[in-house]
Amino acid sequence: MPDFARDSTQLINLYQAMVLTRTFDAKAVALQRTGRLGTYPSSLGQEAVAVGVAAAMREEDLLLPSFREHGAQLWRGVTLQDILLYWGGDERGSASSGPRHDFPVNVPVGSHAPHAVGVALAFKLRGEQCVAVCVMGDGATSKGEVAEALNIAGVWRLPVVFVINNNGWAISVPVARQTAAATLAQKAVAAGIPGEQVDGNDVIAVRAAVEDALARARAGNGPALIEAITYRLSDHTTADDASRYRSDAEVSQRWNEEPIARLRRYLVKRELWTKADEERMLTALSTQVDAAVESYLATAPQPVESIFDHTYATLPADLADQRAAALAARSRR
Amino acid sequence: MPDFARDSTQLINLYQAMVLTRTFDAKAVALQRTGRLGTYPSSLGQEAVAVGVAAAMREEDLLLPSFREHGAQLWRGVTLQDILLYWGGDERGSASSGPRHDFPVNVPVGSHAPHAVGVALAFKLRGEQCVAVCVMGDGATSKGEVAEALNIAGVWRLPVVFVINNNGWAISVPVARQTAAATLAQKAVAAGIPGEQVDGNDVIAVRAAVEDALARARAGNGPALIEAITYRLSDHTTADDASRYRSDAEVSQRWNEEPIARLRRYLVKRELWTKADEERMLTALSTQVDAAVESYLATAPQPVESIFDHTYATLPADLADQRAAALAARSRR
Amino acid sequence: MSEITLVQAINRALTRAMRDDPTVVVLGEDVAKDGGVFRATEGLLAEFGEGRVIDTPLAEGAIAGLCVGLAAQGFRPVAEIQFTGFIYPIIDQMMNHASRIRTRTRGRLTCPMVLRSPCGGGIRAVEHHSESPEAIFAHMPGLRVVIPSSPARAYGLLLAAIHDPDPVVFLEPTRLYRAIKEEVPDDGASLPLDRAFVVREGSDLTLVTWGAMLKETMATGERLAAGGVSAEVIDLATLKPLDSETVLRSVAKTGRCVIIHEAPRTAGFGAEVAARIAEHGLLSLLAPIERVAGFDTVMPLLRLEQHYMPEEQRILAAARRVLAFR
Amino acid sequence: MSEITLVQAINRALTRAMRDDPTVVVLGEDVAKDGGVFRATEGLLAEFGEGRVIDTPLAEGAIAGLCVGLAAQGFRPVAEIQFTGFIYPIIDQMMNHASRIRTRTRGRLTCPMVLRSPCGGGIRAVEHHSESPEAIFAHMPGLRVVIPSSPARAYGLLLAAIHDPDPVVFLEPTRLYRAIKEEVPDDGASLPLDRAFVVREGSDLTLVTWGAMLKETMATGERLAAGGVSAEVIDLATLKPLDSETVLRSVAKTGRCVIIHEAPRTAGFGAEVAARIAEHGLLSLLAPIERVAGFDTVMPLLRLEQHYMPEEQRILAAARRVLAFR
Ligand SMILES: Cc1ncc(C[n+]2csc(CCOP(=O)(O)OP(=O)(O)O)c2C)c(N)n1
Ligand SMILES: Cc1ncc(C[n+]2csc(CCOP(=O)(O)OP(=O)(O)O)c2C)c(N)n1
Ligand SMILES: [Mg+2]
Ligand SMILES: [Mg+2]
Repeated sequence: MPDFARDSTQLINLYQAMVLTRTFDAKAVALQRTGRLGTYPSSLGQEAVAVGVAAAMREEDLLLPSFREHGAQLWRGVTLQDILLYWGGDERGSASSGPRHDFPVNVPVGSHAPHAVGVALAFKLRGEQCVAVCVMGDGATSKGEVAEALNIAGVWRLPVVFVINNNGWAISVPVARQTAAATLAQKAVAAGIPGEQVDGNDVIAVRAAVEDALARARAGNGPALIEAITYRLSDHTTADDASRYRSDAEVSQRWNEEPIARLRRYLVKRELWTKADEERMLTALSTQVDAAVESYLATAPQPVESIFDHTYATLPADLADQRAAALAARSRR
Repeated sequence: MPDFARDSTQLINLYQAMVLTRTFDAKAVALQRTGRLGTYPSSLGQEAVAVGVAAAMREEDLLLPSFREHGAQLWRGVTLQDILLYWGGDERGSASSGPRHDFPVNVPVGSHAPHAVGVALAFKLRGEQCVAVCVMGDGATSKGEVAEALNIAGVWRLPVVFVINNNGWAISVPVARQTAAATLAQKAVAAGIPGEQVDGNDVIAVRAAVEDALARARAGNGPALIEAITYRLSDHTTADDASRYRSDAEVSQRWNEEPIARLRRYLVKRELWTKADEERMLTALSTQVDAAVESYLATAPQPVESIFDHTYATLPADLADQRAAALAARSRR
Repeated sequence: MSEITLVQAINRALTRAMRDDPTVVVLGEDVAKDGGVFRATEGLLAEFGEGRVIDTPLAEGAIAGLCVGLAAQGFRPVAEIQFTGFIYPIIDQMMNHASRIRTRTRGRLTCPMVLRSPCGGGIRAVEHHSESPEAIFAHMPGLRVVIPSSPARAYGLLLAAIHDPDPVVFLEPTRLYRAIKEEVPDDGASLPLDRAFVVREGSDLTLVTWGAMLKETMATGERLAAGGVSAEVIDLATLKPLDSETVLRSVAKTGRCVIIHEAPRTAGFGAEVAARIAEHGLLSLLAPIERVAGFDTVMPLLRLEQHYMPEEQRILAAARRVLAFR
Repeated sequence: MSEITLVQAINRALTRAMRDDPTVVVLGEDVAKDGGVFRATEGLLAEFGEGRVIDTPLAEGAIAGLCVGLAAQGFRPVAEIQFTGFIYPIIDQMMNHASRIRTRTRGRLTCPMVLRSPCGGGIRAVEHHSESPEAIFAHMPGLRVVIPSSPARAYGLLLAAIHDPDPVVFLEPTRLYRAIKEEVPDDGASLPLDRAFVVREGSDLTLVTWGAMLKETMATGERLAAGGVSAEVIDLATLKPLDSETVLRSVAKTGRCVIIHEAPRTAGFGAEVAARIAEHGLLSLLAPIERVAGFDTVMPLLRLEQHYMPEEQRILAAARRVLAFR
């Protein structure tokens, strides 16, 4: 058992972070259903991956999340409001509240893997003891740029850890139709780097595996690939209807393995957590999330000209003309 | 020992095909040096890969060569003239003389791997007992689309065999700087397909390995990856000067392992081949190559309007205007 | 016969093509069991089976590349790229292979493939889901580029694209997928791939557009009509090859032209239309050409996207400037 | 001080930038030990070592992608894509990431990277080695696109590109690599990234071009001068952002314009230049604009490539038509 798992405060922190993630996800889905948020990808059932990864990282490490790591972003200090802003269609959600060096949510599947290689190269060139952590889905392992990134990370022995959130599905495509590889961890073999599987519904196991990989990378021993096996209990996003392509029976079955109840059972069994604790926590989290929603909904919109504000460091002449025209049109209205 | 290797005629055929390839390569390089051919990639030292692969294939199988498989193209019936035409800058070199279904030379490294997947899917959908054979270099294994292609071939169990001509170098980059993978054969592991290494300087071994893989694929048992280990004895192309990045000592050392002398020693030892045979063959091949060169040099140029002839099945109106203008300009001159 | 939407028309054309020609196969991410994220391929798996309706792994570059192999073998693959934000990895295959294998082999191998992709903004989608990359494809020799903007044109043009012996990039404006309904007889009749459509006749001003912007452009035409101005509206529909004749004929009549598109202005396809007029229709022009286009900025996230896409106001203002010019 | 070629000027600018700024790193296929297939990076490894001059594995998409990561971390990567025929895999990274990470993060992360690539035909190269993809990049918001056509401009513009806080695609015409020599003082002075160059003053006709075609265009200018016609020649050099002012000022003076480029005509960057004139310079025009461009065909193999690239004859004929127009 890793040291941190002997520390009840740490276990409770992990637990609460997972529950916060789930509470937030549920709220976000509700906001989308009522037209107050854009399409949203819930991380229901996969909280242990996001939280476990983030908990293993240091502040100065760098996270490159895909679109389903709300739990990791939250752990690293991104505010609930910012996450809502982003999924609500406002660029300011990616502006600042987390570590300033972390990458924003990455939507084009797998395309952040080479970014992680570049970040890790920067760490190595500067001799910094930092690691880039890139999280992606099982579907991402089919993308060529992911293979390219793994390969380059390997040959340059870069401080980067790739974590695959294997939630069983890429929208409607199950892993068995995504690849003939028996495991996704073995994708690492092609790059000559270590690959391992971990139970992605066990936040302790995830954190421990990522900590080990980070320590190796930090010590100059190169990259690693970790496949965290979990399950997508929700639809792919709020725009998806998973009942079209998978059975309820499968999903119900997987509910038995979900990470939050599992850690709660463990905490309760070890007498670290009571019903009263649970209720207190749920109330607190719900208050926290509601407050965030309120401040999200109250956020003043970006002005139209903000479309232009960050296209270049300084606005080129012809773009300044377009900006002026947009402003003029707006004031005419 | 495979059956074909007990048959002296077959061994001699393989031998002669390799020598023809080398004779042709030398002539092509000479033509380039004297301005009568474009940049040319010699296959010096790697003849066993191209010839071994082609010899393992059936006519109805489909070859997707990279730019260094002259020996395979020749074996499959592409004429010397056509190869010269192509490298001399005339599209007609890819028009017809080989099997009509084979793919033309592929220059963008690795981009033909997905074509092979599509071809193999066509074979499978039609229930044909044919196999697509895609040959690429060691450098190609770093390209994402190759990983994508291997993966798809694996999950769909397609009749396709990927052969890596591992000649040690991708221009100036040695394999050790290309990947941390201990072998290129293990690139197959990521795709869940069989991968194996073979001595690429042993034409018998190459042919046998490819024959086995083809037989498996033909029987519906899916794809395979074969890494044939050989060495690029020449410069990368006539535009390259390999002495800038690798030592003469390394190259001299590798000359000891080259495939032609090796098979000749074997044939001589088994008393299947004499000095007189060798002389007769060299004279015949040299005559054959010279004749091809003559007919290549005598080929009437394509007219300017041929630039337009195959852009679409039928020329769109605006392109017809451009063609007319080009013709007019030409007749004015 | 009932009226159907654009996405239903796509589905109908796919079904028809697959029934008529056993070499037509449909493939892409989530096209089979899920029926496509916009349901364009719904029902195909049930009717045609796994051999002809194929869910692929998540690899756009390879999807395009394997179509080249399938097509060279005599199949007519119709692949879906889920959103145009993920279409960029196919450019290499389209440019270096699909569009030139015919030329490279002097016609020995050909590439009758269709690459469908939903395009454009306006549906409050996630980041990278609202792109308009038509100009990139229109620059590639050997390709055809088609964008339908009505159910009937979607049906007829998609059938034509599938029947065409050369590769076609077929972009479907998501904003129109369910915006309009019309009757679309399933008669298997295809529309020409080299003809623009005059969708509103007029004599005072030519409005040239394609794709989703047809909606705002038609609205502008109506608005102008209310003010007594007769605007001709052209839906280019087939960008490559471009039917410049129809555009030039209209401008010869009206002398005034506004070009409207959603993609970024600079080096957008509107530039090509303007250039053709400046080359071949200059003498007819009574006023400078105007382009009303997306800004040369990144497509904003959903809160501001409606300000990025040319609004009716912007089109109208441009039209009025061009009309007022003496 | 001796005269140097364009490729030597590139090398000199790289050396200078690396000496002045330790965050500049050079990477790409064969750039280190081999010094680049055109020798643009020769000598850099010896001077700056393996940490700053890096041979990459063969993976163009990842090369661009890792530059995004390096640049976000404060480095200034200068990557080489060996030939433009292999540049297409980077489009995804340039469009979805490099050009928009500043926008996406409201300026928190930026992308000061340069992507160099030799471009164009005319050197009897192998298939896929002679492409001119500038229009594709010029359509991408958030990018800069630069093409130098003289040693001095190559030096000054490359330095500017490296200093620029945003991503730059820097295309180098191979046909000019060793065609011209001039004195290029190694003064570390950069040239503006938003100014076109009037390389020949004239009053009767404006010839607008960029890259390798400047050679034939200047020759045409001389030829016309011999016949008493005074042609102004503009080297755009920075295509994005485009300095339309310089073009419009010239056309206002001459009233006649021919645009010359090597890339395929349709949706090429010449269309944008023509469109800007049709929008903002229409009244100055005394004759239709003409574009002289590569055909809308695949770039042929080397035997016919000289017929694909606009020959002086074709430019001259267009110039004469435009001049004769009344
Ligand atoms: C390159 C790319 N292609 C397609 C999509 C559309 N899409 C969004 S998520 C997704 C499936 C991703 O599956 P996986 O990688 O397993 O991540 P998960 O959604 O399961 O977290 C697809 C196809 C995309 N975002 N990017
Ligand atoms: C995609 C791509 N990038 C770069 C090049 C330029 N190039 C031509 S061959 C080559 C090296 C190829 O190495 P390898 O795959 O080992 O094949 P080999 O030349 O050794 O036969 C490179 C970089 C190319 N042709 N295609
Ligand atoms: Mg998944
Ligand atoms: Mg090699």
